[in-house]
Amino acid sequence: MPLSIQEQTMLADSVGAWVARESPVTAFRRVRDAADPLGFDPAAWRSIAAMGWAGIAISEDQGGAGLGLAAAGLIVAGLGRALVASPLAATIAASAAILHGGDEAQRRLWLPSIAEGTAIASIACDEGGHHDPARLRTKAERVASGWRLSGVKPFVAEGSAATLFVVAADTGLFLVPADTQGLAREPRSMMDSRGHASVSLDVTLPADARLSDADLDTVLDGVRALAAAEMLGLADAVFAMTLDYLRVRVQFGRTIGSFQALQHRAATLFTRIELVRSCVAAALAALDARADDSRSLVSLAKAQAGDMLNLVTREAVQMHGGIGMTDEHDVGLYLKRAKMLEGAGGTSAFHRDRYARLNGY
Amino acid sequence: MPLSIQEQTMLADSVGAWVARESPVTAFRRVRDAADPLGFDPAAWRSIAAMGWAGIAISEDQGGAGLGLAAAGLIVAGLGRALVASPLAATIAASAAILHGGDEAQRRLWLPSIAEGTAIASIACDEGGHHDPARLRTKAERVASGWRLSGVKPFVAEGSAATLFVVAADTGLFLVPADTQGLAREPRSMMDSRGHASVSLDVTLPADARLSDADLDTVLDGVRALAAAEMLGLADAVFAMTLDYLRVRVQFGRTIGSFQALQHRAATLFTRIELVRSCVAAALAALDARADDSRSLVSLAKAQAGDMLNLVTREAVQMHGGIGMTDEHDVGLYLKRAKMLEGAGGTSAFHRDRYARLNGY
Amino acid sequence: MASGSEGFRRASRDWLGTHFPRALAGLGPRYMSSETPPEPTPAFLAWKRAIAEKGWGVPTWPCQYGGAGLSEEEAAILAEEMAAAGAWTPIGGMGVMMFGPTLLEYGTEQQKLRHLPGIADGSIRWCQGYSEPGAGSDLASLQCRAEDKGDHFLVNGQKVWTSGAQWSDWCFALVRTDPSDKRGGISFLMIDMRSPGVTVKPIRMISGSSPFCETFFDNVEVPKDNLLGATGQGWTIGKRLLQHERGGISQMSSDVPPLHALALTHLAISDDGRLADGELRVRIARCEMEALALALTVARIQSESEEGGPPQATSILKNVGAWLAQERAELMLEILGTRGLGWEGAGFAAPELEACRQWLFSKAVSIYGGTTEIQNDIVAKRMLGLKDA
Amino acid sequence: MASGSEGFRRASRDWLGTHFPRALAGLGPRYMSSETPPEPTPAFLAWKRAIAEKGWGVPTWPCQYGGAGLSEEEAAILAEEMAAAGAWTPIGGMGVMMFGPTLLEYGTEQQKLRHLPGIADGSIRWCQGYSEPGAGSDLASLQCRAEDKGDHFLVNGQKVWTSGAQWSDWCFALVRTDPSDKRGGISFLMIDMRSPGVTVKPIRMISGSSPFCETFFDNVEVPKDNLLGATGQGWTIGKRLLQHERGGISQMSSDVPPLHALALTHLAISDDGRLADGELRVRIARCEMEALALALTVARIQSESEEGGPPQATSILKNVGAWLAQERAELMLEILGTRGLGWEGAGFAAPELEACRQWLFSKAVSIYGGTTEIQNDIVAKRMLGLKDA
Repeated sequence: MPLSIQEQTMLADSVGAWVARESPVTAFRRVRDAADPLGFDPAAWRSIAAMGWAGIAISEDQGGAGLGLAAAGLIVAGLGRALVASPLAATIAASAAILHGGDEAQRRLWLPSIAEGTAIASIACDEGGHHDPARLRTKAERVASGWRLSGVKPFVAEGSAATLFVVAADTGLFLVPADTQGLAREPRSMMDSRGHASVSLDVTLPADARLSDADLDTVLDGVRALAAAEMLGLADAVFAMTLDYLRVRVQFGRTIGSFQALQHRAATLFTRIELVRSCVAAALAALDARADDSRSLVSLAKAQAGDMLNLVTREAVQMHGGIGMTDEHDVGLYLKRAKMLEGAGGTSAFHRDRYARLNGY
Repeated sequence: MPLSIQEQTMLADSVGAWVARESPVTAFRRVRDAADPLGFDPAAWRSIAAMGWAGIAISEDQGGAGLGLAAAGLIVAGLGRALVASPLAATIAASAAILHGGDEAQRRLWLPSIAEGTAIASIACDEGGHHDPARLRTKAERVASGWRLSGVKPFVAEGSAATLFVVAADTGLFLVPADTQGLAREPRSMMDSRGHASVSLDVTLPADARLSDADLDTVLDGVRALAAAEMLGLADAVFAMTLDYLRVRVQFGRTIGSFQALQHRAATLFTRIELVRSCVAAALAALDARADDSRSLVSLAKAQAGDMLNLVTREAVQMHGGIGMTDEHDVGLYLKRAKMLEGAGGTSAFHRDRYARLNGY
Repeated sequence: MASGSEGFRRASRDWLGTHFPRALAGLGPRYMSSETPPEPTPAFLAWKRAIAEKGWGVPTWPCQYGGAGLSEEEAAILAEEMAAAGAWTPIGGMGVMMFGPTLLEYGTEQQKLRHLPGIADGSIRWCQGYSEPGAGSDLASLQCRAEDKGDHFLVNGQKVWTSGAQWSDWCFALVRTDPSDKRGGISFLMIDMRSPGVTVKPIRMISGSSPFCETFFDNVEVPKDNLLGATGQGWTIGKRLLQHERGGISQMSSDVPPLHALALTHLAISDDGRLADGELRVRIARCEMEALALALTVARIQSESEEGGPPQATSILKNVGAWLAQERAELMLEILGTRGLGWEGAGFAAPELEACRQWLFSKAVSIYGGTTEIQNDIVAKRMLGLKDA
Repeated sequence: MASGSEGFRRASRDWLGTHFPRALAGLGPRYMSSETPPEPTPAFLAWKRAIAEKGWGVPTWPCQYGGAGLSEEEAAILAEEMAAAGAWTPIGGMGVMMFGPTLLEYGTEQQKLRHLPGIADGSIRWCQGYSEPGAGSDLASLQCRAEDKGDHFLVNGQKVWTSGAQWSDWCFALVRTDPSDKRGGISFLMIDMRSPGVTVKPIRMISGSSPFCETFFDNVEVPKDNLLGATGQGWTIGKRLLQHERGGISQMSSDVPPLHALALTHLAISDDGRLADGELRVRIARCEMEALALALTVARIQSESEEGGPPQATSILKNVGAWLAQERAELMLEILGTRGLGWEGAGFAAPELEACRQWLFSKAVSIYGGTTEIQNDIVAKRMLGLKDA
């Protein structure tokens, strides 16, 4: 049941209103300056959950809204516009993984508590510095009581806050509660000041911990498409901020937005953003519809979003000039989060390569 | 003995004066419209040879000027500025191959007649549509009387006019006079209206036809570096023509060169051209000096020249607008020759790949 | 999907199965966007007659004007079925893409009944009289005069880049009816190309063909009936027409075979099945991904404007479409290498020669229909609200 | 090469062998262009003293000002020998790169003797007082006032982006001595930062460090001796100084290890020895080739200006240098992946944290020293002769 354009607009508007009221960029600055390893404000997260957004993609029978990833993308983009620090994107992607690959018991065990915001979940996949799901070294072996998992995931998003990890190992995906004995985590301070952690695993899990029907690539495509949605939100905000500056900053006796070279570059940024808007919507809709071309479309969205946001944030800093290089100005905060998202779930180069392979060349 | 900057300027000036007097672009148009498979005006070629340019890179003891490829590059660039149709670049590259890889007898047999312009020479290497010297299918086999060569070179530059071919086969380079029995050629009408031909070989050659000391890559580097020099000449002319147009064409009540977006793009073109000027000079000097890094420098020059000229010619057409798309305007003639040179001796992609390999990655 | 539309899908498929000649499958680009189209065959002519009678060359136009009166949804189904069958419409050109939609919007009933059917059945060709030697990007400074002589206008002046003027029956032209008012002094005329005083001179292009002309008007009498809209409304109508042109350009490259298929047949392949040339592979992927992104954006903008969203994004789509057409032509030559640089005669296959001409012609795509620079100006000023000093 | 220069080469090598501490080999970038330089070690301080005594921090400056009076050829040999030994000069900064050469050109003998030796031995640090909040790219609209009070100027106003002002002893500043003449009313002052009325406020940058400050002048008295050139000559002198800055930026990245070496240690390699990521490999090649092209161009332009050729190409070199610095920083992060996104603390190696900070700081290179846009304006107008409307 895709949302109609009117419904999409209504949802986006309600997200915008919430952000303006509850969590503008100043809120992110407070979280950052507090330097709590959690990486977000628990009160904001409770408010997000109360809006029903944690369960947006969870089926109605498990306490969710059943609106799928397309609706989730609108929310994640809307929060991205103001750099809202929250574990929402990670949790939604994990919920989609359980919905997609879990059995009835697993769904019942986790999805209702995710939907009400009491469980925070995150997918732990990458191991080295690069996204390379085809070569995971985390081992999962059958043992008498179930499974034995060992490995290290050095940069897990929301790793400090998560109560549940969906762990990608060499032989499949596993549900690992954060309080499992043998799971250790240590916060990692990263450029975007969000709640990353290194998670090491040397754990024994029950036999039913495995997401038996999960396909790793499909699970990761949720992460990727939501990252692209957040990137779109960042781009919208940075571009609006830059246009505002172009309209008011005066040099040589005129607004700098009256210089044609900057006008044409602004037109290019607008073009790139509008193309990504279509790609993100198509990718999320394809995932919801389990369409044949969903992989191609997700790689399209992530690659285009990466190139676009790299350009938009760099041009934003350049057009702001020196002021854009200061910590006091918001544009640098977007630049940092953008770089983090550029690599999340694979860089643009990774996804161009994947797109070409999917299309046979 | 590299030329001093003053000597370089004098040589370039004398080439410029000759071109203005003997062979401006109108002369190329006459050659083109005559559609003679030869692809150049024999009178112009006699005049070029009389200037001593055919022997510019040939040692003085063989009747040349002994000034090396660096000086040759200045001449080739100067002729390129006015699209002078002549077999000069091909002949110089072939003369450098004989000088580099030939024995005393081979040099004596060919170089004096090349220097005086009575022999026209060309290197025949490529076979398919792509420059791929590592996988040549032209076969050279030892036979009792010497060598047996067989193969097809479908697009040989100056193939209709050449009296001597330097043929690259799987086991080396061979001197093949155009009147050798079993050599057949057929003109090919190509985009740049120059004298290309398909050359098929089923010939028997004497034992001394092989350039025993020649290294194919070194021989091809001469072709490549001279192509880059010609490309630089084309770029200089096209850019000058475009600047002139920007200064005089009026739209919206002002010269289009007063629009900042075009000004900045013109600045970029200027920058790209100046970088290539340095790369071409360095590559030719390194070949003359047989320097260790000559291969890297030649690939640098050819790759940068290719990207630069592609950009410069496209921007030139764009900035000229509709008039630049007409056959009547010269810019299209440069666009066509530029595309031909882009692939000659390997595209920019070929040379970036080669540069990376030479540098171990 | 409603069952009515399934019925329409089946009916379309059946009709195409009966009427579309198999021999023409996939030849759309060769016939319709080639620099050197083939001579019309009997099969081609029969197909053109059949589709014209059905009104499917302009499926959404009302039936009384030669269309089929289809809804957007039905037209989309028809397009899908035609694509699936390799079918394509032989009815195209400026009349269908640009002038027809404008006439539908601004014409009187009498004008529509007179001019649309000939466009719809492909029997009447139209050319565009906009640019002049001194008025290219700065179109509003056009000088071609139309004096009001009571029952007719007397037209004097010169147009340039009148595409296909040498084969056209009619010309839609912007003319100056008031020298004292730059934009408000422009009117939109329909001019019969057989009128006394019209002279056409083809312009040879760098690609060797002459798809454009210079057109001279020397005391040409144009009846008042042939004024579209009101006197002085030409600038508004003319700009609206350009939006149709830009929309058309952004969708141009959708019905061509993918580059990677060509690359796989022409180039070396690694052991793992990838194109061995890593740089070219990335460029092809970029180009194909950009094409898909553009197609998705065209679809999104169309659906948003149907639901009342922002409609005026044609400028950005035109620029992306132009980039794509040019990059695609560049990549064709990269893939073919020297084989794609042949001009004519022996030694080259027809598609190789065609690639070369297309590469040359593609350089015009960022110039005609308003240059890339003009589109960027429009976006910056109208959509982004950046003002000049 | 003359035998004299061979002698100089040997002598340089010997001297470096004796005085350059092996432990510092290759650490130049860490000490001199890092966002988080290490604390000076005893070896570092000894090396700085030794090279200062020799005058080789500024080898071509005359001996009486603390240089070594070397010819350009000798300085080139010295640079080669230093590179071969992994040696580098610990004497740098704005005094050496920008202000010193300007002072050599415009200063009185007394001014040179007073200020150059402290720059040459690295004991006196200078900062730049150019930009103001309302005068960035449009530098000539600066407002910081210097009133002529007979034996001194009274300076009032604010500067911004004064780099290292919090650690600097002196500031070279552009000030307004005549409000009625935009460019002709600007003068060039040397201001002692310990003067009463100078206040410095560091600006925190996105990279977390504070290499720049806001500097406030409140009734600061500057003796007339500290005017460089004549009153009103500041714009000319100030622009000349910027050329030195731009020249410096274009040569910045020459002493850093090649990207491909880093890539080979961090990334997957194919069976044929190439980097497996074909797209990244091409970007690295492009970046390294562009760096070589820039180095060749710097050398060519230098040799041409020595022989009387065109000297004013610093603007294009500055832009290429800025692109390179930024692309290199981007590629460092591509190579390191998530490991290059760490901010501080456990889990990251020092070079990884450094790469992240450098990436952020690199975004300033196309802004300071005149933005890329300003350089393009200069090229278009002064070198290409394109005029404004």
